[in-house]
Amino acid sequence: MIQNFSYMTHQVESGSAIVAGNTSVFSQNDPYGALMAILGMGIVFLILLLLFTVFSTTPRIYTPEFKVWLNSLWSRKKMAKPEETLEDIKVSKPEELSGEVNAAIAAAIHLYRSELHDYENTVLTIRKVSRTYSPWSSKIYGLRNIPKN
Amino acid sequence: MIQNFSYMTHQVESGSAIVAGNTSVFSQNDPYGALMAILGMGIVFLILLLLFTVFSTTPRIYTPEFKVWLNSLWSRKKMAKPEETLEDIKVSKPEELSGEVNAAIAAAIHLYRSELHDYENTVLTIRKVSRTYSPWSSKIYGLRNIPKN
Amino acid sequence: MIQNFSYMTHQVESGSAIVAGNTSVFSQNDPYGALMAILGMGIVFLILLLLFTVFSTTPRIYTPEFKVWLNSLWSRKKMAKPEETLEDIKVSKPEELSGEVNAAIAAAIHLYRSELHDYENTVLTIRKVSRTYSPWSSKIYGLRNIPKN
Amino acid sequence: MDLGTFEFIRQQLSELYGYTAFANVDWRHLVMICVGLFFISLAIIKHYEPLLLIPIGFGIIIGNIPFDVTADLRIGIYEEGSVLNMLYQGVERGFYPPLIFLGIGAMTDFSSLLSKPKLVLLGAAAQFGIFAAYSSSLFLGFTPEQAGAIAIIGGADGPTAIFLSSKLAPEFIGPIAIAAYSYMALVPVLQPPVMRLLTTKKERLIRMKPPRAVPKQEKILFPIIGMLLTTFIMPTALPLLGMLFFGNLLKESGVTNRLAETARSSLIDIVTIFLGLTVGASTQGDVFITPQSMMIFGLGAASFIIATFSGVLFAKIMNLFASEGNKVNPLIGNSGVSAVPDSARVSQHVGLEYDKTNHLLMHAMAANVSGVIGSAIAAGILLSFLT
Amino acid sequence: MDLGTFEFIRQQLSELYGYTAFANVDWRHLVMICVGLFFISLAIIKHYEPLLLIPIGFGIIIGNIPFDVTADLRIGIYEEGSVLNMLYQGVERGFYPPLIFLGIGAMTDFSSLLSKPKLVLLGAAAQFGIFAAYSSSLFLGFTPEQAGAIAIIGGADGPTAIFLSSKLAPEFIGPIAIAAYSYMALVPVLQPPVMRLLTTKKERLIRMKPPRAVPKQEKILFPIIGMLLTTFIMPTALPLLGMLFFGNLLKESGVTNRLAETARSSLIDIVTIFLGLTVGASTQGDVFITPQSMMIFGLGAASFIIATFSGVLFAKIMNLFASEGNKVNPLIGNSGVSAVPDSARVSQHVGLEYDKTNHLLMHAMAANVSGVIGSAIAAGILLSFLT
Amino acid sequence: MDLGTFEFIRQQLSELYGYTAFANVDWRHLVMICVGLFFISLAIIKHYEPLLLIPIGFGIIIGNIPFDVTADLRIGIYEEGSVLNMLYQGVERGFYPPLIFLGIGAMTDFSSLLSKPKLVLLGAAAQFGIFAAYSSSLFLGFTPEQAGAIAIIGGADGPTAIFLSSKLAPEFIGPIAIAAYSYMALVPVLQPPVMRLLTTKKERLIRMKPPRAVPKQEKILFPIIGMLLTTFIMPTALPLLGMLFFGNLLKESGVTNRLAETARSSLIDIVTIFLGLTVGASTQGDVFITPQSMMIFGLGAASFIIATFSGVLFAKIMNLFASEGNKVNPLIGNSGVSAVPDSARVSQHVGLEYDKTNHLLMHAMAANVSGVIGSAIAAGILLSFLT
Ligand code: NA
Ligand code: NA
Ligand code: NA
Repeated sequence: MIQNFSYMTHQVESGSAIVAGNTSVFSQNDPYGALMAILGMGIVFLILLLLFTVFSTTPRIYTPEFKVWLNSLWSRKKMAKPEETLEDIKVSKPEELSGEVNAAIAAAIHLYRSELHDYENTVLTIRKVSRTYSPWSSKIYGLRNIPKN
Repeated sequence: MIQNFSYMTHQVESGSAIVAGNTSVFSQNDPYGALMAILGMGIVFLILLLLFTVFSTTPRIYTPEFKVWLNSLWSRKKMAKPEETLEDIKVSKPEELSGEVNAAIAAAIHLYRSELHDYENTVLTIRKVSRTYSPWSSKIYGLRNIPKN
Repeated sequence: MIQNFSYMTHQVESGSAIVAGNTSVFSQNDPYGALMAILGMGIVFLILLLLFTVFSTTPRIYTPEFKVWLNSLWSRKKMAKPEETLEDIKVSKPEELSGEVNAAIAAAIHLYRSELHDYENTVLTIRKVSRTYSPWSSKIYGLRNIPKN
Repeated sequence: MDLGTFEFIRQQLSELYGYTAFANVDWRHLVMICVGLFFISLAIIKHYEPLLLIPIGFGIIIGNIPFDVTADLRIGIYEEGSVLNMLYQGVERGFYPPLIFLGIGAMTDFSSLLSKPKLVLLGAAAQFGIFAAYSSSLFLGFTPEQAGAIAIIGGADGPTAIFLSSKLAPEFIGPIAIAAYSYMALVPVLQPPVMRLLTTKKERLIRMKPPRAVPKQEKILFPIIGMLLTTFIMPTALPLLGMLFFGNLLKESGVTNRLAETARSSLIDIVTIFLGLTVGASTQGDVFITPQSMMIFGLGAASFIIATFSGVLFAKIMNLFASEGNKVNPLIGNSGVSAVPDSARVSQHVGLEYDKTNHLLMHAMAANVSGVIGSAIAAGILLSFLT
Repeated sequence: MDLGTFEFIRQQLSELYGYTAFANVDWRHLVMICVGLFFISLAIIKHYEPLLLIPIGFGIIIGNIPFDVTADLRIGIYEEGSVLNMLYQGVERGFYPPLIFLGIGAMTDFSSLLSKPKLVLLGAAAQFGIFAAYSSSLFLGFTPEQAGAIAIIGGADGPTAIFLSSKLAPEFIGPIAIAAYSYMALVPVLQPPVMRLLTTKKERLIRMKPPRAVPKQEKILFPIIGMLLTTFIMPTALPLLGMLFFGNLLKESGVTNRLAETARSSLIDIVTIFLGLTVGASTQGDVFITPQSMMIFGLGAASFIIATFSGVLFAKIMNLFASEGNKVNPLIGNSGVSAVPDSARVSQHVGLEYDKTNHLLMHAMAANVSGVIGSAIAAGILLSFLT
Repeated sequence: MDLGTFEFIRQQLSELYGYTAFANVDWRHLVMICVGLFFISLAIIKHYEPLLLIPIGFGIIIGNIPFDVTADLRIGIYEEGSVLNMLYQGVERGFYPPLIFLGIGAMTDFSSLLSKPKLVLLGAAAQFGIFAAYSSSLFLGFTPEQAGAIAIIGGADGPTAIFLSSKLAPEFIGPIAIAAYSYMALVPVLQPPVMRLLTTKKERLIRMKPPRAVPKQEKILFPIIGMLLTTFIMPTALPLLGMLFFGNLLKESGVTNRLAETARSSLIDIVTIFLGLTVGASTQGDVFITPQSMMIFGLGAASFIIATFSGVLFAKIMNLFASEGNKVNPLIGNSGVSAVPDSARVSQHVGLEYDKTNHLLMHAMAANVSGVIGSAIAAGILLSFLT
């Protein structure tokens, strides 16, 4: 059953020297792909283990004290951002409790919607208003939308 | 008045052999375009007559019985789609009656709008809400929007 | 300190003859860029002064009488556009008065928003409606959206 | 060389003047700029096809700002390396039109046609304008390929005209595109006289049965069957009709709304902006104002009027064979040309003039969308015969 | 030559017939058209990945309308100058996949992963399917490059598969892409039996702790650190992962919402339409229906099932080392493949079958988004080893 | 060759290591990655121009992931066939900037300028920074073309700078673009000190008359007349100003809202993403960190500050000739540079510091949009003189 389809390679472009070089090493030394499997899985695990390590330690750095310190640092730099602290406080408290319940509701809504979504149309509430002309009004819009230039 | 502008063809690319070949046949044998007109109109009518035939027979296949059968077939395959049958029932009944009236209303609205549409702005009702943070809430959004991967 | 980096020009394409020609004239005759500054600023000012001239005279042309005449001209051509005259009348009256106040409000809103805008989400009010089927209803939509072809 | 400062300034200013429009202007640039301004005015004041006429009109102005074509400034649409030239590739290589058709498919509701399939024949009849223009173009001395490209103006379909002329007669893309779009914009002016001329008062009052409701399943089947049927017979219609039906399936499948939405908004808008702008800019006065262009405009107008004629006449012929309740109001015959939805609107408007309660819009739309298919098929036929 | 009129008509008609599909059709075209219809039906009736299957399915139909390939009509996807060929460049030159990843990054919320980082390992385990398929492909006689391109089907990631095969084995882009997308669509069919086979009743009832709330700062740091960490070790993953993390930063930074919104709507939609259509159309029957294609489909299915196996098994292995309250429900192991969010939905559905109050969705999403990263890394590894 | 298994593994691992960033890293990569991180922090924490700094910052990171440039992996922005290289074409060939200008035109309201046309002169005065930088660059040994490209940084306009340097000095696109965008982001830091230095307390309290209402007709005429006027004199400004005025006509015509909407949302967003990413990635450390780059940054900063100077001073000069009620508050002079709307916001902020009820925003916007036009004209002049 072992045959070779490389004759089909009718449109491979460029870099073929390198391809051939390295590949022939592989075909002769790893005919069953075992080494590729070991090396490959090793590297995948290595990288994702690193990700795991980094992101399982970051939350430990983000202690409430650290967060307060960081926020104070930021607020000094910026003009004033009370929302941020508020949000963080909200975040660091009640989610453990309601998570399970939220999950249930969320999943239910999700499933319900995904089953229905093509029998309904999503309609934006559109309101027609007559143009109240002012040289100022349009400008704010203009300003707020300029992404930069 | 018969002159020839083909000397202007300054940038025609590729396939010129075929073009020349076939075209010269046409210029010598169909100098007035009459055959082109006959063949052309014939084919256009042929294709659109076929379309007409197919789509004037399909509704005859879609008898109420056939529809019910088809729906039952589908509902078995899918989990449950009561909306579909409902919709179809709605569809198969009252439209003949109200069509005329609807048409009048529709057309009136259409004309009214098309005359006015540049003196008004379409404004989307936009509501600012403060972010109620939850690790769950955003996810549903994320899930529902992933188009694939 | 005067050295020359032109050897770095490793990828300048095309038109190099012209570039070289004109440029060498410049490097020999305008080694300090003074002439470039004078000519350049002169042309910038010339063009923008022209813009200034044109657009400080146009409003004088747009006298109320001219506007009424122009509108009457247009209205005859088109079916009937009462909104336009209305709008223009609105425009030509009360803006001088309320401009200052509007500006204050506008600026305040603008600044308020620009400071807040990443702590809030803009949420469109979306309403799900069940499809009321009609061969007419969808058509209007279709019609109004066809940009042409 | 080292010059005196004043001599140098004088020389620079003179060279600069050589770059300005004033040194390069020509009456043809000014004529074309006026044409551009006229298109923009038509769009803003008369509301004729603004989505086309504004980009084309402004494109004409951009394309006719006179500049020194010998200075390799890479500004002009025909200079390689300029932005306009890059955007023009989509016109020259013919890939904007299929993208436009994708968007049209995603916004067109074919149920008017599905509910009265016999009206599809009006979309066939109106294509006669194309073949009449082909004959006339041959008579005026154009080659068959050029004649084919010019003839398609009678299809009243801008993207189709650009697509076909990019294949058959790229030297005439500019005038053909401008002619096609101009006449599409002039539908409300050109068609009503022809319609009134050919119809009797009694005919104009004919009331047609309201269309039946079309079930979702039929609307899904239409793009698939339509695709197979048309392209099996005429594969050269594939680039246009394949995209049209693909867009329509995205719309009707009910499960790919976000793709259909993008195809009929951002995608078609972006292509429309680029296509309009570069078609306009391709009319650089010095290469555009020629006797051939004038003939093309004349042939286009004739072709357009003949198309309206044959549509209305064919509706009257259909009535000869129809039973009493099934007559077709010939005022929808003009809608067989593929200027969607303008010609359908003309049917509705003219119909209402004679009977304030007789709404022809939906019936006209059936003929109108058939016209889109019919003109794309006609383009395929010309492509097959002439390549 | 001058022919008689009838002879001329006969000749033209015969030439025209030679252009039609009827003169060029072949059983393989018909088979592929049926496959296209089947894909469309799956999407509409069964709701399997419609955003992929509708464009691919209709693309298959478009690509298999038979035409005269010798006539230089510039219709076919492999003919230079055709619209399909222009749109196909994005597949052939591999720039659609990174743009898709940009959009995915802009719509993916990684906080499920951040809240339970250990689930990231499930995304690693499931990549074993890839390397198993590599071995099998070698065994069946494919070259190592071809084997690598085929193996990536097991990553369950359409764009990654297209990207890798465009680099390693462009001759197989068509079958590999079709296989990858088909199996992604069949996730709800292929995975549940494997999941039930490998798990005990008790395991299926394991409840996992709800995830913690992830502060905004961590979500912003993730794309930056993730980017540096993965691409420093495996720079060949840069085109895919660079774009994924870039998109995610646009989303999470909180100050570039309009860019993130465009990336995850218009931009990804346009690319999805073009990619699906041309991948479908690349299956022109005569070059597509070959023994190799069939083998590729077989290998793809095997690879996919092995990936599910190893994901579920690895979850069970993790439980051997986990304390009581920290066990992982092995029903989320299948989500290590990168079919987002389909395999996560399968975990949730199967989980609910056994306990109506046990919602696995969020935990499964953590494994699922890790799978996206894992399969892109695996693609980088194959690219490094095989070029 | 046939190797022992362990020797083979060792060899593969060593080759793999040779591919990683660790084997190819260089201090310049790390410096640039820190610069990228700094840009991202500025955007997120300080909110400076996030729509630019996030893409550019992440682009810098992507462009400085070290990889083996000899291995033909097609990853780097300067390697043909890589995704980054394909996206970079829009920068290198200069077609992103005109598309950005199209979008800006479609979102800019010129009525502030139309209501007080004399403020247009502030937009002229601020361009002096450009010509001062040209002199300085010549003095530091750059060629006139390079000097022209560097000088445009003083125009405070990213797209204009990229466009001009792609034409005059493509070897410096990277540093020029980075400098231009950095200083635009630093407008709130760089300008206020100069403004305070040059103005007296009394001047800062000057109140300006509220602008008059501008009728729709004038707003429609502006892009048309503006277009003809500017490009007739300076045709080389056509690619930028043509697009700017085209976008503005789409906005103001009132009949092409959908095209304007797309131009100022999807289209400009897509181009912004690609432009920012590739400009950032073009800063590959080994080709970017050079003495010339450092000089360019220095010249850019100087040019920027001089521009602010000349804008404010010119406002004071205008006041010498203005009657009492018509004085200009010199705090809007800084807005003559074309960083829209940042410098106008700076005027408003600084103005409010001295009088809480004196809103300068609208007046500053007039100068600001004139600056956009002014800097595009200056670019046209440099292009005319130096090619
Ligand atoms: Na058409
Ligand atoms: Na994936
Ligand atoms: Na600017």
